[in-house]
Amino acid sequence: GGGSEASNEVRFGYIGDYNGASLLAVAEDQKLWEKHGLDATASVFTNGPLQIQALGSGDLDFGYIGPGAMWLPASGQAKVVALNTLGNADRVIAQPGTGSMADLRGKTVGVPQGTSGEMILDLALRRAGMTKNDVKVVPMDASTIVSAFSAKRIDAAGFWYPAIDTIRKQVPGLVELAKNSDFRGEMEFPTVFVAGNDVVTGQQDKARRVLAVLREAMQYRSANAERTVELTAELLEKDPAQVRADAANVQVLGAEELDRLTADGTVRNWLSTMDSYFAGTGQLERSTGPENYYTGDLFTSAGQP
Amino acid sequence: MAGAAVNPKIALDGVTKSFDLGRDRLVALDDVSLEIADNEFVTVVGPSGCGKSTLLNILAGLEEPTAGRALVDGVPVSGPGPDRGVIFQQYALFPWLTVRGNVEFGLKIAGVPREERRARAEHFIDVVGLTYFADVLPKALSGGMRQRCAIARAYAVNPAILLMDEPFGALDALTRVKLQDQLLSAWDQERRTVLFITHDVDEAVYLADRVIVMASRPGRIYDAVEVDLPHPRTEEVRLSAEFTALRNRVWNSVYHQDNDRALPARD
Amino acid sequence: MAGAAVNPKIALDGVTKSFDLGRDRLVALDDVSLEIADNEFVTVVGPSGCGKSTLLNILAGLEEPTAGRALVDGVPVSGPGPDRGVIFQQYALFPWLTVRGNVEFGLKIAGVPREERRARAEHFIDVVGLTYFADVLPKALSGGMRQRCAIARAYAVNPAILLMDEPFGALDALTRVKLQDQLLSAWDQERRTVLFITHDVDEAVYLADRVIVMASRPGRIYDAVEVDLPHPRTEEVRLSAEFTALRNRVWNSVYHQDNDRALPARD
Amino acid sequence: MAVLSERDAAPKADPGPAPRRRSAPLVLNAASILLGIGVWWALAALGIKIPAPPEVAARAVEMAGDGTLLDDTAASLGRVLAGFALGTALAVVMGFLMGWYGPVRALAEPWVQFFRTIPPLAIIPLAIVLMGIGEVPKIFVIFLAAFLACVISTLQGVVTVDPTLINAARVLGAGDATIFGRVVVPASAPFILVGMRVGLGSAWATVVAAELIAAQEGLGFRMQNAQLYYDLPTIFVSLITIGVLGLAMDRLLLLAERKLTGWQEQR
Amino acid sequence: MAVLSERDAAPKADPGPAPRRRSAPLVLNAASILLGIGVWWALAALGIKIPAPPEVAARAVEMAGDGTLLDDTAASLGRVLAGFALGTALAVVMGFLMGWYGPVRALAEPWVQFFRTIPPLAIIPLAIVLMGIGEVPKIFVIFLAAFLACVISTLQGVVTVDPTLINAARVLGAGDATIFGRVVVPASAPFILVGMRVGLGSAWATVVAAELIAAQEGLGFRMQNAQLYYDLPTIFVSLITIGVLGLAMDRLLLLAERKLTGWQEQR
Ligand SMILES: Nc1ncnc2c1ncn2[C@@H]1O[C@H](COP(=O)(O)OP(=O)(O)OP(=O)(O)O)[C@@H](O)[C@H]1O
Ligand SMILES: Nc1ncnc2c1ncn2[C@@H]1O[C@H](COP(=O)(O)OP(=O)(O)OP(=O)(O)O)[C@@H](O)[C@H]1O
Ligand SMILES: [Mg+2]
Ligand SMILES: [Mg+2]
Repeated sequence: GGGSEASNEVRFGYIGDYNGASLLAVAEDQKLWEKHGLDATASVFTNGPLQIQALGSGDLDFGYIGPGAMWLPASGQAKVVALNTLGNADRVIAQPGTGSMADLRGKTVGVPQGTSGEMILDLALRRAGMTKNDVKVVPMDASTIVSAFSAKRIDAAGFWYPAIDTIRKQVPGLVELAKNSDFRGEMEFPTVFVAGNDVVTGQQDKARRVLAVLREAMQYRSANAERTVELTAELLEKDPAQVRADAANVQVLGAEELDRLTADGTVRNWLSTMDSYFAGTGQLERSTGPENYYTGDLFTSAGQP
Repeated sequence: MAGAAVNPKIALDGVTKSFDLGRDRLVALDDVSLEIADNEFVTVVGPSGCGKSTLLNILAGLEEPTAGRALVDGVPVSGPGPDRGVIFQQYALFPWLTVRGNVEFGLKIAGVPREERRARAEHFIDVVGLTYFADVLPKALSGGMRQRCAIARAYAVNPAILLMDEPFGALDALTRVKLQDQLLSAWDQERRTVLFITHDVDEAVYLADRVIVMASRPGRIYDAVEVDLPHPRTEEVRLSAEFTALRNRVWNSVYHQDNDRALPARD
Repeated sequence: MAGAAVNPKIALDGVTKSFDLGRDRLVALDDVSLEIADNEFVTVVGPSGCGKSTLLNILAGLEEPTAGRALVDGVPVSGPGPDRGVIFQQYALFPWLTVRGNVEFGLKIAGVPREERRARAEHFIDVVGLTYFADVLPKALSGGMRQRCAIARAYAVNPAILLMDEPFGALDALTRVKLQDQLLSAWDQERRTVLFITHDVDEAVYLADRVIVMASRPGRIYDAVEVDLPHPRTEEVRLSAEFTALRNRVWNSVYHQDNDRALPARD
Repeated sequence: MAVLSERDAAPKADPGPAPRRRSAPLVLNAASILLGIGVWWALAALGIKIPAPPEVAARAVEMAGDGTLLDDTAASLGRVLAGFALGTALAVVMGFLMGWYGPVRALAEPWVQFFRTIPPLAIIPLAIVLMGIGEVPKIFVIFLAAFLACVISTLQGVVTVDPTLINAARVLGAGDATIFGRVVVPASAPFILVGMRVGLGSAWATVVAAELIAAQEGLGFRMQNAQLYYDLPTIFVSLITIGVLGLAMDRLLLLAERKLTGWQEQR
Repeated sequence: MAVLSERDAAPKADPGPAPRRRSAPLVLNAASILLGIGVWWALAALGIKIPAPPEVAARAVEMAGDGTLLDDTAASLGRVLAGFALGTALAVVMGFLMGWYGPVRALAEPWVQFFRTIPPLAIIPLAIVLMGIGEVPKIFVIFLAAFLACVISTLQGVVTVDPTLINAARVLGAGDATIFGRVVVPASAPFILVGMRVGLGSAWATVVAAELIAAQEGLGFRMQNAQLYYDLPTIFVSLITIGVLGLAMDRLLLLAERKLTGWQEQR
């Protein structure tokens, strides 16, 4: 792969859901790439770590990851060039009749390891004064959680929407014991755009133009929520209702808002909270520090003519 | 020991067998009828490809006639059984069993107890002269030794009917004579019914009560020669004038069919 | 056409071959020396398992002697080659090729052009009487027909040396006589060197310039009988007193070995 | 010079009809598939959370209508065909080299068996590093799966070829290349076909993993993508399409098998 | 009554030594493995992001020291052994039933080939619904992989058994069960062993998927777990352990093969 400083080509990776695809759908529709003299090709991926790998091997320039993969840029494997949304889709769910987190003591709890589902479970347990040792945690694949919970093979799970909707069809009485918004201020679940390390250092101008595209798309997304859902559904070839439900569990961020949050250090706080969380799980041995992997200034400067 | 017994042990009744050759159908046996009495020793000679093996396979229950019936003890043949021992033209030894294993195979199935099985196998391995090779796999045997192993295997189960397809074809003259005599003396004592295919006219006459001469195009019975030589057959019988006369009679029967066949055009 | 030619076409020089039987080693050939002149027709007879096929395989280059050397045209045999045509005891037809395909196989390898290949295959298929079955797979052939197909395959490549392992063993008397005569007349015209294994003493004498009698335990050459019958061999020769004398001479040679062998104790 | 030309000429042809092809297997195939769909429907009805057949059918119609299904199928089929063709072709050649040349086998076999135990998912990171995220690594992963599934079978096929057939080819003048093409490949066709069938299954089973590598379309990609929204009907449509395509290609292989191994005597 | 008892008795035994076993393959095996490690080291040194051998070795020592490696190995080995044993055993029986009874084949074959194309990952949700999250579904997934990989091969083996061997058993009185145990299984041993080797590979390759089902330990679990942390040395240790165990079990199968198919004439 390697960089293409001179050219205007941008290779963008994303995941096929509202978080991952909405800005690209807008940029496409509003011809923002052309406007900034860029020629973008977007490739869809099914997870974040694969994109980080493709960034590392030079096969991608930019990508999109969710909160569960944030430790990868934190360990220096890529740069976070922009925040995108704050996730609001994660839940701790339990079988009907469960009253509180404390009721889960000794019960079987399924969790897809290394995802935001595991993060919310950890937070909820900690808030209830428990640890993972107080329940029987079984690591599982996301699709197996759906089957296992629906078949009542597990008592609870750290999981997310829209997959929970599927389970609810089978287990209408399932209860939600915790959700992201319960931990506002304590911890956020940001989804972000990432870039290869040498893209940020070696191709600053191109990076700035890409960020300009994202900023304008953010503006449009904040202003035209419903239209964005439609555009996203079109790009993903999905039912708009599905995407709308997905979007309902997301708090979108605007460009100016982000500039502000970056300037006042909020973003850095969010990121270092995550760093320490990942340090606690053992995923992150040593963080390079948000100031080294989050290029907030570049994002802000991309908004200035 | 006439050809048409009242209660034949084996009977073929208008048996026809044809094979699909793609292009057209080949009639391997055309309306063959034959009766073999209990304890009769019948040999079959005939040109290569005239249907001898096919006839034997039908009696063994390994092939079904296209038309007609094959009867054993008056009952239609519906499949193979240990009452009819078969020695195949291609030996068909089990390559993963030693000579002993092959010979014991049928006895094991029959549930013969270990001791007796051993002894019986030993005996027949001895009869065919493979004692030294009892624990050797077929791949280490010569052609003639394989054939002898197949003979011992068939003898061991002591079947009421023996169907033998050129059983001595791969044996040298001396071994052959010895096994002929052994077969005859066993047959004298145990009174089996034997159908024996051979290419050796001398052998056919020497062993038989009756020699069936087959012809091909289509496969059919061309002639049947009663052999009223005395028993037991000895070297003396083999040198007798009667033997020579019968032998020539059979030879002519084979030659003759050829003569009346030199005429038709090639296809 | 004496046994010890000055420049023998084929020479075995103190060839020993032993096989590993697990328990112990079996000496299949023990210090066998033999010279065959160019254009000589040698037949080999001997009891089953005496090492005839092993000897042939060594000449064909398919087995290596444990000791001693095999030479063809004075050059040590290092592997098989199309100069030495082989007819195997077990036929070894390619089951996925038709009769024609089998016969053409060697010609294709030799790069014979299509037209000529066709014609030559056709000819030899005709010689062995399989014209009607030219397009049939081996599985649809009778035992004797398979053997004839193998004969045609070996003839077709027209090798300078023919190594034949009981090539007519599965054929009826008449077919056999015809193929014997055909082989002799081809040999007369084309002067091939032939090594021919058979169990039929009459056949051995009828065809040969020299009959090699082998003995077993261990496999070795027991006797060699020069056959100075006139050529071409005819039915008349077969009925001559000289023929009978030679035939008996060979017979006795086989019988005799057996007699001096009845003595040793069994193992 | 047709020594035996009239021997088997023009056997009487039988005008009777050839036996009809049995259509029973197809009927049973269909019955079996219907039964399977019935079980699926019952499972869905019993409250196991899988979509029922009509729901999946509706989604399939929808996906066929907007062209997704066709595009996905074309994309995956192309990858599978390329990977499968390359993988099995290399497997046949490697199988021959490994079976024929001891050192090649000694060098290659540990790695073949080592990589067989490694799930394709684990290969993907390395494939990306070495080959990027285009079509090449996708086809490579499928190729590897097909190759590894097929090579052991062809190796065994080569090792199991009857050595007398190889000898027969060698005495007709065949070199290693000819023996490979004209003897080993046809003789081990049953093994090669097992290898291809197993390889075909592996190739399809791996397409899902392969399309993790930044695929933009394809049945495996669609399946994973649908997992994001837990869109079970779409997952089922993709799975079933994969299964049906795999089945169809398998039937083609079976047809090829019937052509290629028809020479075998089978039950 | 030893007609020929002295015939082949006590061939002269050769006191010469049996040929030594060649140790060349083992040396080459080792060389090949060293070469592979060399390539790996070179790749790592060339800057491809994989850990170098010493790093992995250090991690292995660490994991061996704290007992993780042993526990993981024991857990995975148990699952693989159980799944593999059940899968191949059923495959042999099903292969026989499918090869022997046409309707069984017609009913089962579409599903076998259908499920072969479906990746094990897709089976897991259903396995959980039906079998929970204990050991049963894990073993089931492995069982299914081994079964599907093995059954086609044994089916082909059964179909390919030389029918004359089956006929030979039938005329000796064998019923279907005996034929299965004493003829079909040994005769198709080469195919069964291919099936088992392929099945073994599949079983190990599937252990990673199987241990997605709520495993608490096991090599596959450890690998996935390490993937979350991008802990490449641990991933490599798990992968290599899987590969080495697979290889060791494969060698055992090869030993078994040598015992079971030693009767074959092989190159
Ligand atoms: N399975 C088969 N398919 C087609 N044709 C066959 C089959 N088996 C035998 N035939 C044909 O039937 C005829 C008779 O065959 P059969 O084996 O009975 O001959 P045979 O008399 O035993 O000959 P031989 O003395 O050469 O063994 C032959 O022409 C042969 O080609
Ligand atoms: N591959 C082998 N392994 C072990 N022993 C063998 C092998 N091949 C042949 N023998 C033995 O060598 C001896 C000679 O065998 P060979 O096939 O040469 O005999 P033959 O003279 O051709 O006999 P026949 O007339 O029965 O064909 C036999 O005792 C046989 O058991
Ligand atoms: Mg026959
Ligand atoms: Mg021989």
